[in-house]
Amino acid sequence: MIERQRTIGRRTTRWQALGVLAFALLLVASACGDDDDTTATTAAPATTATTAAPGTTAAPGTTAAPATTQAPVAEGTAYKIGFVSAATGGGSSLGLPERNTAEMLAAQWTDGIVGPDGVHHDLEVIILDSESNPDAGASAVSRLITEDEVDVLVAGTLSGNSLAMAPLAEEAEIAMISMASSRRIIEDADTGEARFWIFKTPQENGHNAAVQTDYLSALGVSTVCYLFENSGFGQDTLANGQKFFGDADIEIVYSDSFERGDTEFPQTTSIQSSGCEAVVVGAIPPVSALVTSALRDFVPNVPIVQGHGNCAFAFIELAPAAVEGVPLPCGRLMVADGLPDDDPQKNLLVQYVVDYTAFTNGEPVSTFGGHAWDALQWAYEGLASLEEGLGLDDRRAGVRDHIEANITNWPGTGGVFNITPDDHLGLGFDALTFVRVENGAFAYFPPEAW
Amino acid sequence: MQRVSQRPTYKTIVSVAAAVAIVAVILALGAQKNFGPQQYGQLVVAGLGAGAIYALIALGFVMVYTVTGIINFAQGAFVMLGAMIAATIYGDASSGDAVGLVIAAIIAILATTLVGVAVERLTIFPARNADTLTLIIITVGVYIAIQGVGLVVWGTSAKAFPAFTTLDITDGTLRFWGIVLKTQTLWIWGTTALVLALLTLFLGRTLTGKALRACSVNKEAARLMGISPTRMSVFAFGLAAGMGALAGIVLAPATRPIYDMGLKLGLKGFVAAAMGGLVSSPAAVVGGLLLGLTENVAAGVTKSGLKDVFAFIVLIAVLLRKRGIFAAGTDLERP
Amino acid sequence: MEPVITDSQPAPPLLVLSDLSMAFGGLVAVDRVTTRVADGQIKGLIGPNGAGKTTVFNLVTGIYPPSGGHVEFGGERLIGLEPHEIAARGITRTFQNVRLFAHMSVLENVMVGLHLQTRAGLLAAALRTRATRREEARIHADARDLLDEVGLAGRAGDRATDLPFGLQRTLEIARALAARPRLLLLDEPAAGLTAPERRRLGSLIRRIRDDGTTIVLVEHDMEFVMGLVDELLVLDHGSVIAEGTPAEIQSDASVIAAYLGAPER
Amino acid sequence: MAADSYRSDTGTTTAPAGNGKESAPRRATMAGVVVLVALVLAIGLLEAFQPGGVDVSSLTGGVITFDTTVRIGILTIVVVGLNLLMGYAGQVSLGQAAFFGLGAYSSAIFTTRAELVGIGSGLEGRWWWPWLVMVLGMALTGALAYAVGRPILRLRGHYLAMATLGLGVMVTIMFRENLGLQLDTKDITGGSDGIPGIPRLRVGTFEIWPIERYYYLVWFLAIVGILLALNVVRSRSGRALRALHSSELAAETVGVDTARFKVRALVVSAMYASIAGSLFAHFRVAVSPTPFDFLASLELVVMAAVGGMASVWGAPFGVAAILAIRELVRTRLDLVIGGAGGEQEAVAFGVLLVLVMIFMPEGVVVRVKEVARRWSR
Repeated sequence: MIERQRTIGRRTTRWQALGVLAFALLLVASACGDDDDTTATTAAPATTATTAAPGTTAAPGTTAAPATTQAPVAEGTAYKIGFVSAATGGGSSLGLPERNTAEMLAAQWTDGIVGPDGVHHDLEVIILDSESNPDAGASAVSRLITEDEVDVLVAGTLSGNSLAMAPLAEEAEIAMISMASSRRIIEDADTGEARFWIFKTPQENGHNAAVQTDYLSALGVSTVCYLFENSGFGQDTLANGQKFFGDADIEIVYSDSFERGDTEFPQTTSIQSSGCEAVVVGAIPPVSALVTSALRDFVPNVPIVQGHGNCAFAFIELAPAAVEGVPLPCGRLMVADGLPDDDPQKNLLVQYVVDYTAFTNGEPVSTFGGHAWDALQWAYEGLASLEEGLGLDDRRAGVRDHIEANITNWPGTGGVFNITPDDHLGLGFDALTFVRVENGAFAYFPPEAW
Repeated sequence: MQRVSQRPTYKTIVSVAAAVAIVAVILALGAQKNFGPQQYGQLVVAGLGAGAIYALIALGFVMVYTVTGIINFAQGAFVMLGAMIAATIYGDASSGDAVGLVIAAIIAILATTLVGVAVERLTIFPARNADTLTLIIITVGVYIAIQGVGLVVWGTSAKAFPAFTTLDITDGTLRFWGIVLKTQTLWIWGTTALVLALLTLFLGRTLTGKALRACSVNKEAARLMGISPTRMSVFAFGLAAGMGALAGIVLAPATRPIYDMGLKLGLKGFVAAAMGGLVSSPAAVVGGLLLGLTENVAAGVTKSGLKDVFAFIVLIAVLLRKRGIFAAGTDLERP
Repeated sequence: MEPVITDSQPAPPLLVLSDLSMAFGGLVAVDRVTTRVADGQIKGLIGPNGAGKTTVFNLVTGIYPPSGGHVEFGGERLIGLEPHEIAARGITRTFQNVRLFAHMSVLENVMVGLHLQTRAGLLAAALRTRATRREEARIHADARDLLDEVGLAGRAGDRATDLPFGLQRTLEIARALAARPRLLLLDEPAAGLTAPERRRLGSLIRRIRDDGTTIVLVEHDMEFVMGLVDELLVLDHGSVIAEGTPAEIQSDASVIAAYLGAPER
Repeated sequence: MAADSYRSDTGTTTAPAGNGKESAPRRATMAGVVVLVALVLAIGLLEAFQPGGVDVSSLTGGVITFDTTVRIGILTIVVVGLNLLMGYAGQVSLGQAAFFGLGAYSSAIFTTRAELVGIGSGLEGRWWWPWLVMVLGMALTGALAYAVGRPILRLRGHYLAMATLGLGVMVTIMFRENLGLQLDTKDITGGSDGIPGIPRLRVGTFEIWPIERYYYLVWFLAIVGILLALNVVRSRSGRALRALHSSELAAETVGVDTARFKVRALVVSAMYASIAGSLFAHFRVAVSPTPFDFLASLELVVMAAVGGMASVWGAPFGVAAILAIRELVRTRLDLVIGGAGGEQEAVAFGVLLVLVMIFMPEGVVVRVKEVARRWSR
């Protein structure tokens, strides 16, 4: 990330002093944590990657960035990408990999962008935290739009946050690419019209439910129980499950939620007494692993189908025995190595896994970081398409137009995207594929094997 | 203005009627879901399992509150620290190393105790003359800071921690009459009972324990008797932090520990302590069990998403009725 | 012992306690106390520590509901009323350990005492209507007058808790008086006062009575009480052991045995 | 609880009120109001015209954005109400964000899905409807506060804190759980994702947006709120509240119906929170449960405490201080601490909070007043 060079007013120096004081205390506090780390035998804490200045530890990006490093003809306006994810708070297990990805790409893009006219532009990625709070998130987006005057926004980890950010982007007429899953972010819920300025990259719960429906039909079940995490994501998986399962005459006879942090799952007693033939779960780790474990204990004979929120290694790591054999829809990112060589996504997926693990010193890849990667690449390509000499408003509009018109047949981590004016996601159901946990790893689980 | 009731028999009748009504509602709701005795048994067992965790955390709240009069919102952070430090030291959760587990647990408890002492010295002691609300806000700040440190050190991913019985992530289960019981729950129950017993012995029999109690009754009198309330405050914080860490460690196999686990657990522990009237350890344990039971039975027969609503309804009912299960109106302004 | 009514006219008593009892758990603090207080009287309530004197005040002012018996004030039964309702009927009091409104000024303390003399609602106050402003000005003036009367006018702006202890007691009386009570209950008003302060207090109490307010006071200081009251009620262990004029009490054998005989403090 | 933090700001400690100078505090108040109004106008004009490229953001080194000044205004309204309840009446509320949320959700529901709750959808297009809903929301929230207030406010100190905390959590759960209904039968609150598409406020065809216009609306209401609160504090009701804070018993015995006044304080504070919530809903044009949860309630208490609870003027200062610290650590921490990322923000915020409470336990305003008094001597 390019360091921000804004001059600091005299006022801020006093705050800085206070901040230094605060940091002194922080050091005292974190010293305890460090002591414990030294006695640790195996675990590799992520501190190095997150506290070190990005760019120094970064593995240089080689293939991923489409920038060509020619000698620049002239120096043009500096470009800015505004990035907001839920690095802290309830959505941090999604938002932190996203932020890591943004830092990684920012480090890869230090050379800037050369436009079609050969003019070179500096590129800055401004990364802010939404704290998983819609108010803080909207405020961050507003800051990026009005104070930092960014050209394009990649913002929103959680659907609720994205929904609060989107109106700001629309009013300011700037493209915003969300990393959250709800369809409502990109479409007007009543009319079904695409929202002009808003795009998103993650596969949807609709895709997830469609793929699950195929699998459940193949199993020949007609009644299922549905458990979902009590979050916007979980609630949306249920809503889609109801829609898609119903179309295939699969009835949800019992549904209930659970919460992140739950240790006991009284829902299993209702599953026992409801007599359903399979359980579908819509959640993300860590609780999704725990609920799988509980289901194994309490209703061992009912097959479990998990959802696409679990495409992260944490899902397996936290309950390896329980999740063994559990099938779930996933993007291809989690099974990159196992894909056939002619798969259009394979190369970039493998490269992303390598880059990400190197940049974060060995953190496992998750599908969420991939969503950020796709979104940032769109932003980058949009900026790269601009001619020099445009005003801010034109640049913003130019990026939007480019994304809408040119992201076709575009392989990303989430699938092969085909964005149209009516569909600001552009993924088909085939973006998700079925995988299964085998020997403690995700394995491709094609329909033939069902 | 709270008045002393004159008709205990009337109150008893109302309580019994309410209890009967609640049981009837539970049975009616359960009947809609075809619940049999097995299901109810399962809900109760699971409820007592979750409740024992709340109870263990509640004991930390009670310890600090009785001695210093502070509701220590940082208690949840101690729980998190205990679990995370132990998990980090132990490392690979499936290594099956019992000695390593004990060592990891001891180091985690000691480290967290030190953090508790440091918190008292650095934040509570300098503000010891401030009013209660200020002190509470300080503990909120401490919670936020410690959780932040947890985020910096451990990131957002959850840790795996071995169950004590199997020394593996996968816990053993016991089955009787169709009811499933995780073996870790036995550890949690055992630990809660043990901590309660040790605490009672400690407070009742040892000199330091008596000094702690003296502080809680009357600071001035304690000072006159040569007991330093500030020393006791440090002691209470350290002890509460250690107890919190222990709670975190025994529940770690049941919940995969994560940097922000403390908020919810702390809140629940606090509610449990509040149900018990904040000043009595046995009452806090009863409060915890009651809370867990309420949550699980309510979630079982209705929607899980509403379980906290029922938990807080019980809390408010308990507060309004008696201000704690055993305690009389300790906050009543006396003329 | 029959109460002696100082006036020859058989005026109806202002306050009547009938078989008033209060038990805390197993402890009987007040045991079937029956007495009457005539209009315009100063009545003393004495007895050793723990005799239940303050509890009687608490029962009369509605802080505790009694476990038995009743209180009649001006012909109306008070049991079941909230303390503020009892205050509105004309009984106010002071406390053994002074309970001023800390962090409010002396003047404001008295203005709270004038609460019952004012009507302004919340909305009217928020909007500062003309009526509110007029009312504020009026009670401001009234409070000042009252402070003048008790000799605190010079300290109206001071914080109540900054006053010396004696003046705090005076202020508490002024606050209680501001509600214009028919009956004023004073709980050990002379405790902790210096001799000159006691003298001033005595004359203040008489002046209040002369202005038409009946007074019941709990007091330990025999000298102070004997010179002040018209009538005395002696409690011991929650029960009435004697009642009569100071002269009668001083010669009462049971009182001497239970109370005066025992060295105080 | 908090009894010691109580300080009167009615001038009793600062003004020589002994000699018939009762108008002195009033004059100080008017001066305060004039200063605040001038400040608000100046900031608004600065943002509108940006003379020489200077705006709010550049003036504060990029820490405070104009968006933040609007949020300060909205939260100021909540905290003014909270100060009346906590600072003056002495009744702790750890669930105030729930009332804030009730206002926001009332506005969101009635302006976007009125037909779901049985009100003709024809109203939704009318410009005056959202304004009416604001008032309706206040009435609803106030009524709820009244209903819960009677039993709850019998509790004191920590017990009251716990009960209000519980109520707050329950209300937030109700938002998330669609008021206990199944989402697919009738989607009223939108679950965890909440309700998007809330309209901007309008007067006739004049839209109160862009943000500069909204800023003036918010601060106009905030100042009105402060003025009303100042009037209340200095009235019979205000004195009754402060009296019962000191001693409920003594207040009762001079005829103050303490139960009633406590409930009133709660209702008033809830109504303040509600109107602020409505403003929040029309500002963010989307609501979801998170900004109204337990942490939000806690943050409101922190804002009240940092500003100084027993001081109406503490509200804007407390809110501004906390939001400024948040924004500072969010955007500038990397300059203070090289390479710091989002995770350190939380630590820094926690530590700063502790430092503020240790060194300024009575709140910034009281502290500043004291310092000013010392200097003026």
